[in-house]
Amino acid sequence: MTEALLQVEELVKYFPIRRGVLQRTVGHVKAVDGISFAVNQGETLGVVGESGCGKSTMGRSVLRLIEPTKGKVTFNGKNVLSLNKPEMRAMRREMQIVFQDPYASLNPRYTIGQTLLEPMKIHNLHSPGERMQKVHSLLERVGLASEYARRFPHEFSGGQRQRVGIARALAVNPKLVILDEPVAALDVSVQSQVLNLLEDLQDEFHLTYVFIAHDLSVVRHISDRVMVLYLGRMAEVADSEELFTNPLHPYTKALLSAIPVPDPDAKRERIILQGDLPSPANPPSGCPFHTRCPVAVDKCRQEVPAWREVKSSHHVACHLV
Amino acid sequence: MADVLEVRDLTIEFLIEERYYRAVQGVSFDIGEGETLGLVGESGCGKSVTSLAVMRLLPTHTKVSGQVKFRGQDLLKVGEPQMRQIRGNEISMIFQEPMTSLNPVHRIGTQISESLILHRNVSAAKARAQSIDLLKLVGIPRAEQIVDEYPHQLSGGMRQRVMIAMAMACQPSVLIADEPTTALDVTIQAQILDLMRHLTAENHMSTLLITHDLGVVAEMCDRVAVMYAGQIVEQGPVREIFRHPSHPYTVGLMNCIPKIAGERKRLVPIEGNVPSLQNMGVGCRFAPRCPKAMDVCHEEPEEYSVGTEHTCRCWLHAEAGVTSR
Amino acid sequence: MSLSELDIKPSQPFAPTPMVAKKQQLKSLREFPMLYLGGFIVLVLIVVAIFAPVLAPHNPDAVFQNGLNANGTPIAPNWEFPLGTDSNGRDILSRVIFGSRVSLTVGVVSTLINLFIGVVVGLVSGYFGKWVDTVLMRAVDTILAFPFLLFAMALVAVLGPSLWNVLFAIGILGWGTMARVVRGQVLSLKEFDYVQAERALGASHGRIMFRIILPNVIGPVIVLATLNVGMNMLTEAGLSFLGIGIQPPQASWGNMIQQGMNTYAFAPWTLWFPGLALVIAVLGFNMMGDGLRDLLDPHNATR
Amino acid sequence: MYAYLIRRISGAVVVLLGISIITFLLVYAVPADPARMIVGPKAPAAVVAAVRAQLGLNLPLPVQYIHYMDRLFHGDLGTSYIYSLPVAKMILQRIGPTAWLALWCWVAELVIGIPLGIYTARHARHKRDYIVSAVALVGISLPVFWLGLVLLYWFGFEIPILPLGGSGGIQYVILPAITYGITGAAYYTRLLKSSMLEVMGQDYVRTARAKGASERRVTWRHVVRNALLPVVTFGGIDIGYLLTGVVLIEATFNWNGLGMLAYTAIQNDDVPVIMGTVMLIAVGVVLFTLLVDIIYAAIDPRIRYE
Repeated sequence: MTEALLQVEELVKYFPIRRGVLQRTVGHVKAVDGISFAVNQGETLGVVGESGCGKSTMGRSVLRLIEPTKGKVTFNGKNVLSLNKPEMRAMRREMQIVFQDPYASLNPRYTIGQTLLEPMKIHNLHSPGERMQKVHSLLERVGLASEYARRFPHEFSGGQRQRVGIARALAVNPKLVILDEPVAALDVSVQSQVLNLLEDLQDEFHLTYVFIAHDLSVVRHISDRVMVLYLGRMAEVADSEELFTNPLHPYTKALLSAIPVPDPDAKRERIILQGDLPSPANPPSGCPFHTRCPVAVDKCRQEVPAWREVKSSHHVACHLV
Repeated sequence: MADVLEVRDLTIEFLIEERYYRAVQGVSFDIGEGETLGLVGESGCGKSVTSLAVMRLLPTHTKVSGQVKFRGQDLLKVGEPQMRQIRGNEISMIFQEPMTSLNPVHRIGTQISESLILHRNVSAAKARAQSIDLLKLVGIPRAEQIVDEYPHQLSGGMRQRVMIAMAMACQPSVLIADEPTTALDVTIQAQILDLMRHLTAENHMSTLLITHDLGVVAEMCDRVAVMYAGQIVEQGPVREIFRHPSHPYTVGLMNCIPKIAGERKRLVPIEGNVPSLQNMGVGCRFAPRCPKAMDVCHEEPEEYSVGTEHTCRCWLHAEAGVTSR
Repeated sequence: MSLSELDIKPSQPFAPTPMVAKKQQLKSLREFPMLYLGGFIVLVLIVVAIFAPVLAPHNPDAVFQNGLNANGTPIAPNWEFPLGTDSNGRDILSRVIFGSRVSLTVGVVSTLINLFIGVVVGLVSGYFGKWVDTVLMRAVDTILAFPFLLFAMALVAVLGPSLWNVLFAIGILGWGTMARVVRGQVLSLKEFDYVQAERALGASHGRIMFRIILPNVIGPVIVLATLNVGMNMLTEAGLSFLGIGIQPPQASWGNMIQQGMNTYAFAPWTLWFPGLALVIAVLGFNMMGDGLRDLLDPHNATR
Repeated sequence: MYAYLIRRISGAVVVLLGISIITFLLVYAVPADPARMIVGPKAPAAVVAAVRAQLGLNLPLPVQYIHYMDRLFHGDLGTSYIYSLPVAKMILQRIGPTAWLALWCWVAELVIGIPLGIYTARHARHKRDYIVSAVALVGISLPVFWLGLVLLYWFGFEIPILPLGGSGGIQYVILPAITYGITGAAYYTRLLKSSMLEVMGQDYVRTARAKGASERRVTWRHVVRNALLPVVTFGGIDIGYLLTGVVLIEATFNWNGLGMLAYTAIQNDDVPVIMGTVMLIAVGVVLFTLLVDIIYAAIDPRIRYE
């Protein structure tokens, strides 16, 4: 196994809650509360969880789009969080992001060409003469006609815009791409096109992906390994096949059983969790999942479960496993 | 099984920049007593518009033609006061966005009571008591307190329960649910779907469930109608559709969704994009994206029978003969 | 001045409708009659102001021997003095024509000052947030809490009444609304993923603020600025009406109305015409601003 | 909610401090020397110097500011150079008439503006809407002093049914109130219209219709109720604006109020009076904004239960 391209250790992001007269900090939204993982070169790590689990915050903290509260992010041997501004700017060539909303992620005043030239201008890549050629080849690579460079985002469908968003991320030849719900806003027929494109690009450019999504089927499809988050903490990490066939954490089990399956004859045991997701501003004591867990015992309310490797490369945080 | 709702040849045209565009064309379906019909399709296929047309909630300047028969009475022909007696009373509706579908300045109880006061002519006190019962019915804890709270104090899942309580208030015979779980998390979706399944079964309600999720259809529906670009392209009992999808679009849809179990395969996408309202083209609307397109597809196909109660709008099945509808 | 703020809701960024898409629609006079009518009035106003010496039949400051009746009252409109004369026996038409120069100069230049301060403060405040935002917004609250007209009066009184001081006073005091609107727009824009994408690419703050955010707030800013011109024209006229703005004999519509106040009982035209000129000019800018807003409103595009 | 209110109040205090500093500095912006103004132009330099010392004008600026604030808290706004009267007393006499006038001006705005706003919103994109909107635009473009004079000409002079200006009871209020109402109502009309149109597009309005509520019920119970929230905010801003603009109304109708007091003071370089009135009006604006925040908190449950 090669050395990890991205190594995240004990990443924490608390958003202060300010109240009262002087806007004193009275508490924290614990969006990300101690997440550690490593992604190897060429691998896809899927990150799943429901709203409020911190998956998006985590993605943006790794890139320092949000400044993390604590933790260590090592990329290609460099400590990302200790880089100064110019170093960080240079580092951004290596790590890119694709956003969820294809309507909000492109500047409406820029043509597609301008949007794609922007990364090259910022990092002073290629000679100005070559840049346009690069734009055309990027467009063609993501399945768009090169004459689209002169058009504006509003002339395109969601799927096409998402292709442009992907092209923008690739314009700087990154090693790592964080995909933040890249297909969630797309229709199913278009979603599959984009998923296939992402797979092809990964093979061609040896990309490493962190794929953030709430849709488990999509994550299963694209990921080599999957990490399940709940309220800013890790619940379970395992190889994709292992996680989906042999989930250990009660939350993972419930999550898997809750997905409606497109087969009217599928006979499944369904675990319906009671109650709502607790607020990350006031997470439960002990195991964060104990309030909804069907098998919780006293210990779960008091003690935070340790993060353990129960099988080879299958980690879980649960007292009962 | 008597049909509670019969929709015939429903056509809806929107006014955009001084021209009318057809958002829905020739849509026909029936929903029997206690039956759940799933209307599936991608965004812009006209499924939500269809449901709003049944409720007559489309904006003015929209042309609606065809028939929407509720227990034999054509809703497109009744007067507005009469229609108001039907809305929320005989036919009620829940929407996709629980966060914005409740009025932020009125208490939960007031909003549920509104239907009761409008249709059952009950006193405010009685309406409040019934609202509490309804909140309990949809599984809301602390109903006595929640009834006096405001929407922003509740989570999305709770708000959707309130919406369901509101829809159930007058024990309607038809429930229209427009993407009721799309905005919710998976585990909350499971709760809401479970609740809806129980309530409709217990009250013997007919349901029109609009969704883009084939998984939800498979779990909830008795029959399915697949919509593409304003038309129903395939319709039939849920098992038939999943076992023997006939329309290339339905087949395409089933192949392009990643599976949660079984072997991982490369997805087979449907190429191209959903046509926009302004350029629908002629003939079969799916033809430009269809892997099996033929010359004849330049002409408009009709709905052909491909099995028991199973119809398909595709030239591939033309030899089976036009359905009686 | 905070009134016009409500014309623009900061919660709704105008961003998603690019100007380019609109260019093809500019043809439709029927769809935006306000814009065209207002634009026409503004154009006429500019032409009148520039060519005032050519267009005016008389010297605006000349006191005519035959400009007063025998009993010393102003002369009613006639062929020689189309809009009559004032209490000094000067030609009202010529004075109205020359008055346009004052109104237009003060209206436009003071708005440019408002615009400059307001955009910079709003942009910096919204983009950097935190304590920068708190400090700047308290300053904006303070300036908006001040009785604008009284303060402008005091300032002009201190500096001495002249065209440039009036213009300066209005310009330096009236930027609060602009700053708030720009800040609101920036706050919502900066959460847009395309701004985040720019950060992810490693763009500098300056590049993001001026090349990405600024062009996207320009729409509402133009609308507000247009409406602001009309407002500032009204303020100038108000100051001149109170005798604190433009000083006679220089003609300003405001000081002409003040003069008319003393003569309207027997010579009402001395009141009508400068007032009408002012109303039409302000209306022109307001119509143009309204029209521009409709043009840039995303709701209109998707309708 | 208390935290929200305390935050608002503390914000207001900061603004008030800012206001006091700026008004304080105003003295130094005015070229007139206070000591010279008091003793008169002919007094010898030694007397002027003595008065300067007596007034504390030789002290460093921050110290003077502290003294100024101290006097302010004791209700001492200084003495008018011209009338040699306490400014506080002069202002106190004028507050009543100005408040009376401002109240009616505001009522006129609401009475004209709000019904028209509801009307245009309900008939949006119809001919009736266009006509009202056009009239509203003209209203906004009217200079208040000119309209006032025009109305005076017609209803005080040509058809003499109302007094030709001056301050006093209700008959004196009618014309100024109508004048202000016409020029200001349009803002309420436009705001309420756009706010109502926005609310009409909200999902919860569709929910109300789906419940079988009539158009009238939808409008009043669901739309107007929500659409009025921004109008309340504007009402507060507008009262501030009214207090500022009152000088023009007072000058036009020869109404003996605060505005006229400030106006004459500015013409006479009577700095303590200018400071006093500007200060008072600014405080009034801040207090009304605060009042609106409180009202807003009371009517919007999203803030009430924060």
